[in-house]
Amino acid sequence: MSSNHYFKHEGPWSDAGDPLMCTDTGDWRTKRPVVDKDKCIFCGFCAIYCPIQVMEMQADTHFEANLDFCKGCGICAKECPKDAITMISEGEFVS
Amino acid sequence: MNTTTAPSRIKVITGNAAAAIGAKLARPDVVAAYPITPQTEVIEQISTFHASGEMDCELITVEGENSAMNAVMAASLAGGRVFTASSSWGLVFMYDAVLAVAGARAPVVMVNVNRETPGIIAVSSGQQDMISTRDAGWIFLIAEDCQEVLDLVLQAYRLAEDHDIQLPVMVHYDGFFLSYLSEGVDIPEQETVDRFLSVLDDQPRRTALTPGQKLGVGSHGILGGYMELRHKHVTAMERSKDKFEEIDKEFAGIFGRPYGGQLEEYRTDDADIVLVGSGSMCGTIKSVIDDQREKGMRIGLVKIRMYRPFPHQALVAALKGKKGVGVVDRSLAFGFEGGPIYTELKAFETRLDGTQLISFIDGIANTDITKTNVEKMIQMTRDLADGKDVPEVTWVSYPEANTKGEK
Amino acid sequence: MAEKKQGRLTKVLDYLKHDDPFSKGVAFCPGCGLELLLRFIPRVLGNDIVITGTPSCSAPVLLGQNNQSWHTLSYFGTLMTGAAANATGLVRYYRKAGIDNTVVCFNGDGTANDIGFGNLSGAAERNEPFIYICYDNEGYMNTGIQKSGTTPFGATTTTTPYGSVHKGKNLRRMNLGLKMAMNKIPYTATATLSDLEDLAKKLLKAKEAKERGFCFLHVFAPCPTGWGADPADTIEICRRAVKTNYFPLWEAENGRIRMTKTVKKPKSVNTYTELMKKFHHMTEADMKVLQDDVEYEYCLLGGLSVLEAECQLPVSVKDQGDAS
Amino acid sequence: MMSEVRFHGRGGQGVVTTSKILANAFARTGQFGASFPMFGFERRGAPVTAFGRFSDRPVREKTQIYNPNILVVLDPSQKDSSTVFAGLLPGGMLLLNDKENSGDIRHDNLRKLAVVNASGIAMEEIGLPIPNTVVVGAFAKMSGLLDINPVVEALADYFSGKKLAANEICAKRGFDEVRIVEL
Repeated sequence: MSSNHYFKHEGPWSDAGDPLMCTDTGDWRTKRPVVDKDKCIFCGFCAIYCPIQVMEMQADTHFEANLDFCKGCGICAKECPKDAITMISEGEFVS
Repeated sequence: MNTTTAPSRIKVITGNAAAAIGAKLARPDVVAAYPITPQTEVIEQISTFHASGEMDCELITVEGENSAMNAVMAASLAGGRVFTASSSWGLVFMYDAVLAVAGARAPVVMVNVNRETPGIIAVSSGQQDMISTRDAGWIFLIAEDCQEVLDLVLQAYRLAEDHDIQLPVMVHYDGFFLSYLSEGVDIPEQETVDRFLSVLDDQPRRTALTPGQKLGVGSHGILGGYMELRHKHVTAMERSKDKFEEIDKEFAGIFGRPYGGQLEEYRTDDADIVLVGSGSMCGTIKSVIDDQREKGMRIGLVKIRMYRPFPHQALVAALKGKKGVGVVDRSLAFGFEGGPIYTELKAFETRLDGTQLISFIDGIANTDITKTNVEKMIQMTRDLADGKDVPEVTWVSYPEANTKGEK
Repeated sequence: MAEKKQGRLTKVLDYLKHDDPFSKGVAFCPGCGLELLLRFIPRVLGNDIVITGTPSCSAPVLLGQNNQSWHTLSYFGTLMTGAAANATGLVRYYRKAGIDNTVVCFNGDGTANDIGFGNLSGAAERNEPFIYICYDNEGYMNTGIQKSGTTPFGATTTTTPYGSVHKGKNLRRMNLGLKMAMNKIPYTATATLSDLEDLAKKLLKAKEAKERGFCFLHVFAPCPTGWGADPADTIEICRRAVKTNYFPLWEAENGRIRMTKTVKKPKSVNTYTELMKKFHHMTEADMKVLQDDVEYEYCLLGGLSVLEAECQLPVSVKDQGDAS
Repeated sequence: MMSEVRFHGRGGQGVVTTSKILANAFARTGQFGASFPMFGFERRGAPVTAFGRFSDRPVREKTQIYNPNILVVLDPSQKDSSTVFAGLLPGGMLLLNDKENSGDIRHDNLRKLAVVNASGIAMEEIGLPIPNTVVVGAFAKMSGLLDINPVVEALADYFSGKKLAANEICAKRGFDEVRIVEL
């Protein structure tokens, strides 16, 4: 008898009942965005243009990248109208 | 001459019309229609029913067969009952979707009007299109006459949508010889068909793609997941053999027409030689058998009604102990000398206790399988059984092929 | 410490009413235009949309793997050859069964303009009630950057490489958006990722218009990996595409074209091409051909948007009434 | 003797080409090589695995490599990951592309460790942090299976003109500058 180990249905159905799959994309980047809170005018451009939508609001003062998933593309830094975000090489952060 | 059934139910119609009426009676939600000779009348009739309101379905006049199959696949996976029809080049043009339907276990019902394919342009009858797609993972049924076309369409829905099966079903019948042949057909009452199909409503509902239900279909099968799905598919195909027998008995009880399930055995009980055939040729074979029987020839016919899954258990049971068997193929198996069904049956030869098999190729490209052709096949099968030297493969209507052969 | 100027939050965030249904860790390259678009759509249209996708860059994210999924949307994994026909099957059944739905047929330019154009054209001709969104990254990127029908003149790909004899694609691109607008379908529009408010409005207009039939969105979505661009430039590339009229922003309701962004002083196309290596081998003469193409398509668009008002062709005066 | 080599890196680092160049080099010496990538989609930045079988006899196996005797890690961030060392045979070797020559990697089955600043050398010679042509030079030295000449000659099948010249220097520098630590 065939099992239901991999699929719970007769056909190739996937249901999102189980927790979603998630890749450790944070491990892909070679540089990360660092936000200068003083320069940030809280306009949210970085948040809307982030392809992964992981520039997260911090209270309502500024935004910060969720480093678990940020791939270090640099769009936020490029789009920030106040140059409040700079991309720093991951090498600087190696403990 | 008194009439046996209520006169209003018998109508003289073509095979194509019978397919369209069968589809109408099954009340599909979505029908995809694209024309191709010799299938065109099927979708013309459905379009007429739709225009007159006789058929309350979504009719999609698609731009090509590939889209026909893709449209009904999606509608089926969304939970709907669907129908489409095609033939030869159209069937192979939609082949990627045909495979996807089987992989997704979408219970699509389709009619394929057999026509020569592939490779040489031929607008003529032959089962090569069926052979070219026989391993798609669909259930294949084959009709002999216009009545059986209609009946098989109805049986196809009970088989396809059965909760234990959930597999697409293709009903094949010979283009030209059947699609254009008109004969009396008993058109069942809608209520009777509804009753026959209502059994499905009492079964659990199949998984369906529904907005907002956090459920998706068409996923990647990865390693064990892929193998699991394929194993479920293979076992469902095997289950469909017995299921088809049950449906045939139930159908006979309701509509009064028993067909015999996977096979129809015609006068085989006391026969020591048998022809194996499928489709419209079987009508001619049966009439020649009756003639030969009067001359003392103990000859019978095994008619294949379910071609996929291959009914080998039933074939072995029917042919065991016969001295000689002639398999009539209306198609070719490239890479083998003999015909496709002959070659597949050969795989079970050792289970037949010494029965000898020979292959006849006839009826391709609209060639007529005449009574004399059938008589010749019977005589050669007789000679085979009597130990005479008979070629393994004979192209009955193309003597040039039988270089070693006589005449 | 200087008083921080409290900037106003961008209006775009007001359109993002719904959660992002996608897992945050998914397989798109850094700076991928498609990733932003794919997350943006359900955040604007809601998580009850049914989305279909083909084997493509979006497949490893849109389609599940065994029973597991990367997102919570109802989806249908289709073949490239059948995308719009599958979507047709869905909406036709939902209509028959009275199930309220928004079906988004989400495909790349290869499916939309090449292998799947047949069923796209059929769905438009039959006015099927769903939204077809083409993310145009101008090539077959998942298979490793091959040329497609929308790859622009001159661009290098792995099937139009730079060689001593042949140098990049020597054919014009197809203008997919214009082709679809010609059918007087309820709604057609172009959009891109630099103008997210415009994109959001057009998504909502499409959702409303789909009740009346077929809607087509042609969205310009750069692929940094495939175009030889810096991932950080993805949005700037979109901005310059609009500013050079390489990818003008317009919409068409029932075939009537209206510019949604008029560029007063369009820049020459090389301010766009300079951001991408795929153009860098192009000679003066090549760039002239590309510039002519851009201007030809833009003038065509301009003409179409005023056609009826200033039509010089003789029209039968008797039935001058509204043609639609 | 057959070497089964597993290469670990990231999309955009030329991991698969590394294995291809080595197979090419072995073929030039009358030996045999087969190289192939782990199948799946590639994304720039995402981990990539490739395989190579190099031998003095024809290579006929067509499976992936589960018990490598040589590991080549082009992406330093993966140097401590368990998946990299999975199935490493006793007496195994590891070639690591890393900036500082830390050489502090230990594994029960690891007998020989080689470190080379391939990305750094590549930046200097070809202006891109693509380490693969430096790595193939270093591999020849560390493994002792190849002289540098067939490796340099193999590059002509993949590069031409100025690029070829620059990559040839990369291979030679890899060969010369790799630091080998017997453990």
